[in-house]
Amino acid sequence: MIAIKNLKVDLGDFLLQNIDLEINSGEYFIILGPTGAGKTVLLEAIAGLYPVLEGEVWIDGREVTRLSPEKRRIGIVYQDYSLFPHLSVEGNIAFGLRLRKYPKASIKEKVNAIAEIVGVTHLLERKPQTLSGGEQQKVALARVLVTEPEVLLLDEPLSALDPETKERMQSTLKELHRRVGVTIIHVTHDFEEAVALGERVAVLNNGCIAQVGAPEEILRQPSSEFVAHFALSRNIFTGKAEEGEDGHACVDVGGIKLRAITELKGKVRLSLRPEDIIISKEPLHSTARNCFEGVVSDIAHRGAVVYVTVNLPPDFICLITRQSFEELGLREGVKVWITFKASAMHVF
Amino acid sequence: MIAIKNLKVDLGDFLLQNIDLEINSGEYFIILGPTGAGKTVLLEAIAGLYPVLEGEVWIDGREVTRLSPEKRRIGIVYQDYSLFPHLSVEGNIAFGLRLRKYPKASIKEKVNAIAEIVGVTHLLERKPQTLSGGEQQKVALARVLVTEPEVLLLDEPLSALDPETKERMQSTLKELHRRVGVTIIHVTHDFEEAVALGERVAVLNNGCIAQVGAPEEILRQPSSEFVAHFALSRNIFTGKAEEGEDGHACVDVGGIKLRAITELKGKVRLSLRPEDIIISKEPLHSTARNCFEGVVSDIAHRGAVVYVTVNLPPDFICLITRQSFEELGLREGVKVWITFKASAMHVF
Amino acid sequence: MTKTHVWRKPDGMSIIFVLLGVIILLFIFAPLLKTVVSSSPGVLWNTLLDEEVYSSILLTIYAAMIATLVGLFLGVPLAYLLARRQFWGKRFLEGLIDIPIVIPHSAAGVALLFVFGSNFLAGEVFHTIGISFFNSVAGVVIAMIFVSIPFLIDSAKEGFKTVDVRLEKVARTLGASPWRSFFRVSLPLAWRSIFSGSVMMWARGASEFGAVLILAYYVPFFGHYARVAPILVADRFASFGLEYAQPVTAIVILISLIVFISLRTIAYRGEKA
Amino acid sequence: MTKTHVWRKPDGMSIIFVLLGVIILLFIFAPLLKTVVSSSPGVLWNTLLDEEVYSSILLTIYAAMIATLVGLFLGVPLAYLLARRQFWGKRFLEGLIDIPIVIPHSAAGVALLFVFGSNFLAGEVFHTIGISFFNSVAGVVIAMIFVSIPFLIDSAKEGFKTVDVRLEKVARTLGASPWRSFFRVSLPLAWRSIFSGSVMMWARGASEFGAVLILAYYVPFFGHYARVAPILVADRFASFGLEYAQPVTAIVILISLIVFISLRTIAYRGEKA
Repeated sequence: MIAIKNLKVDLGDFLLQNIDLEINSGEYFIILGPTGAGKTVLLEAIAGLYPVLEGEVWIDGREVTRLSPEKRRIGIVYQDYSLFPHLSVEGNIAFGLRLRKYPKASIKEKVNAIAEIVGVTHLLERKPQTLSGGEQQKVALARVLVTEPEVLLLDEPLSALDPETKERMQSTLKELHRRVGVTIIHVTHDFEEAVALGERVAVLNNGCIAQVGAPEEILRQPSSEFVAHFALSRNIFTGKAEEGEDGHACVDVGGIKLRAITELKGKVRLSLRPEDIIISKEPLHSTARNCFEGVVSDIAHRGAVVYVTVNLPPDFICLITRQSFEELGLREGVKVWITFKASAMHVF
Repeated sequence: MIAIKNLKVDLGDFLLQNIDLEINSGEYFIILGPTGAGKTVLLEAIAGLYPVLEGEVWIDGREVTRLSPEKRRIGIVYQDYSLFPHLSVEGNIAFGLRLRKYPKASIKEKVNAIAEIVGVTHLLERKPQTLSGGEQQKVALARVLVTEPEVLLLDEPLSALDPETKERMQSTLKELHRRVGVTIIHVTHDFEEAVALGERVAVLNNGCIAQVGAPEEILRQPSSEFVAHFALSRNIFTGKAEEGEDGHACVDVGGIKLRAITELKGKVRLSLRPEDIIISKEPLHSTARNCFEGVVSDIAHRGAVVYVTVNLPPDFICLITRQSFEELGLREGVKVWITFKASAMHVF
Repeated sequence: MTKTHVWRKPDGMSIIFVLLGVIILLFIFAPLLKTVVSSSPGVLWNTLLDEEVYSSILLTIYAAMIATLVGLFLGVPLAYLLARRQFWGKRFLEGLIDIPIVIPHSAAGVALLFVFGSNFLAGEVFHTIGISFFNSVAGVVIAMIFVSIPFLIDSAKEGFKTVDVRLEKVARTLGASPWRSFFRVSLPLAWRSIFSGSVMMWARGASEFGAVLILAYYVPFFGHYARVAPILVADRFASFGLEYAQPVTAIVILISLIVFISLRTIAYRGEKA
Repeated sequence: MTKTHVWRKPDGMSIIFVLLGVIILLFIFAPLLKTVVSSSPGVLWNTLLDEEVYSSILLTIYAAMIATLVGLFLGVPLAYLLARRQFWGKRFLEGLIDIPIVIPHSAAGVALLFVFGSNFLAGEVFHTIGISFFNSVAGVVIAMIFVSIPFLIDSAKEGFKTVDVRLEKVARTLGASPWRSFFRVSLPLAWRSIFSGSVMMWARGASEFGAVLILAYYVPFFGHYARVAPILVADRFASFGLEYAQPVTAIVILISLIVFISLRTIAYRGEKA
């Protein structure tokens, strides 16, 4: 377990302070906050790379606040991957092992094993500059994982990737976390990323922790306007995926079964953007595969658009235009049908 | 009129060649192409800032190929705006006039007039570094417009702006073009931007012009795979907007009337993303305000999804999942209903 | 509130690096400081009033200033070309410009005499218009330019490189001729580097000993004969020994430091670190 | 295919700038070239065989090399600190490091003698361990270090600045001590700048005249007495005049150029322009 107690760090312009966090062993923990909130500095303070003003950092019951970084067994992967440009991929991955003076054969074996796991075996002879962003990312992960750290810090690891690679790397990270079982602290400014990966999320704002909790908790019970701003625009559900009819997936989210497009089985989460939901008075028969009856439970006006919460249960937050809203004559307690395409849902 | 005849420019790695373009006086002309296609260099060659290997540039009947840039009456606005950091906003705008040794009073008057037009009157005393991206953009426009160029070259003018500012600056550009009547050559890699602003578009690929024509032409009759790649994913229509019932807008696109959300009147264009259209066998009654019957005229399989073209007329390109496609039993000639939300359409 | 970092034992490398750094700084400044403080202010003042000393200092300041002005006129355009144009052999040319720094200064003096001596080509040309370089202020200036112009060219070049070439292009399309674009955009935006290069050039020129010794040891200057300060120091040392050379050395070091530090401060004033 | 740009009249500014650039290049190279080609290869060869000349050249090369090695040991750590640490007065300190360039070299020699002379503090300390700086190779080395170390420190500092500090941080978390991180990451990545700074330091040291003249005019060197090359040139000129000083000047310039250019070429080999 990692415990951060009352940490205070000088960011130049402002202070990161009153940071109290407990992160369980093997947890995938997300630190979520806007750019410039001091997320990277917080990571570096945990790793011992940035001086702290006050407070303590504990790992598995030993205090490491005064320990130098090379003795903490904490790995870090920066946003730009920071591969050593003067070494080959193999040299990068073996860096930590060579420092520890492992026998040559053992280094070779370990490097090959980890390269296999992250899928960079074919790149070992290359120089980092010749790799794509996704490949560099994987090499950076291999380089740190081969040293078997107790904690892995990821600094916006996906933000420099194009959308497609990003999605693939999300799966890679999830898979790695499952296989290696290392504790991960992952910093991001992207709520969707936080929800897709994090078991728990800490929201950081203005140098302070605004809220800590499971993604759904952050979403359903935001503790402040700031957190709500990050969370409001998303429908997120936890459910159980199984084979549906016709080979497509079916996700049970407690009461209703959603038709979705996914290869995943078992416990999954899915998200749905409010603007992708159509509200009608009658059920629709269409290419949209999901159509359910529910009760309007909340209405929030936002200028030209209206957020309508429809309870089936669970709650679905829908975004419609004011014109549609008026035409449908919606008010709380009214029964409506909601419709959305299977492809509009993101399952993870 | 600007005529570019058989222009050839050395880009270091490759050549920009066989460039033949005729751009009418007062036209808003777009040069569209991927990053690194040599778009900026083409602009600089037109302005006389980059040496050409072969070919000619004509403006209003005089050949300017050998003329130095200050004698061409061609203004340029770069992507990063390139304001003079050692001068105030006022000094930046007055730069060209001071070079021409206009009387002080006349300079003041002209600067104020153009500042009024682009809306930077309140910024005149500021230094460029203190301005936001959108403000810098406007100052750069004012600086070049005050010298009354015959041609205005815009180098990716919107790509450095956040989405909101981008939309506002699009309107500003359109408005300026209408008011000032200058010929504009605008370079971009964004098809949506090209469609929103351009009267005609030239698609540039690999140093050659792939196609020249009105945006709809590029869209409906792409001359090559490359052009189709840029254009395929969009439904774009030209129509006439008028007040509809209940205060919402109604756009006549030749045969059918679409319900849309817009303040614009008269001739407009609108775009609609294929994935925002639902296909069904029966009409849907829902919050989606547009529902029309049509005939499937084309089917294109793309892995897990299918592009279905539905002709009402006009043609609508819809994106549905393979499962939906199979469930609906679609084939060419089948009658279907298409449904999309008023808010899904972008009117411009 | 005072910020107190959580205490961590400074690592061995930092300690050793700081120690080595202190050694090198002591090595540079202990001699200068010791020389300056070894004479009482009174002695220094009397030394300064010695006509040989003050005319020597005036000659040095004056000649280095002329050298810097010539350097600005000739060197800044070259710096601009090097910053803006790409051509074959440019990297080699840039290396060549540093050569005056690494040529032994006495050899440079001899080489200059070979061209500017009154019975050689360039010397004769100038001789017909009444300028002689051997044992004259012009000779001092020529020697100073030779050894110090690389500092100005390098610094001005770096300055011009930081000026976005698009600013010049925009100026051109707004109606500026190449000259106007240079004087209204490039020069004002690069002035800080040019100025700080000029300071280096001036200071380096004023410090020159070897090349001046060969070319213009003793020169007529405003009705008297004078030597540049570095030569005066060496002469006093050679003729009268360390003790007697000390006050004039102290004065020369002090003046170098004062002028150099104040001009550098002006050059960087208002710049964010 | 030969590329032929559409012809446009070159603008007046370019023409004038190129002319001014050519003037300055001629001014720098005409003297060097003229000196070098004025003697026949035979005369140069015979001059080189003159024992006084070759021992002088060997002394110069040797002493400058020792100076550079000392500079690497003492200066590179300081350069690293300046590149990595922020502290109050850093800008001022960086300015101070350039001071040896602008102090008159003869004054620097006198100042050094004031500390390292055998009857002064540091001199006495070293004297007890058998090292004397007055008229000794050690004195030559000390003088060379003083005037040339700023070149190495500045260049190494710029080199370390281009090494992303995150690479060092990553190395630390991978288990490297500060030393290991320095030697395995920072140093290999900055070596090009350090090497080219060393070349400048070596060449500048070898060219030093004034400070060496004061401190170590004539030194015992491998059983003979020798002067550094810049002093030899000046002495021959002073004793025998221009004609007689020419061959040795030519040799010294040639050797400076050859060593400097070849080392620079090594430093930049394989680097993209």
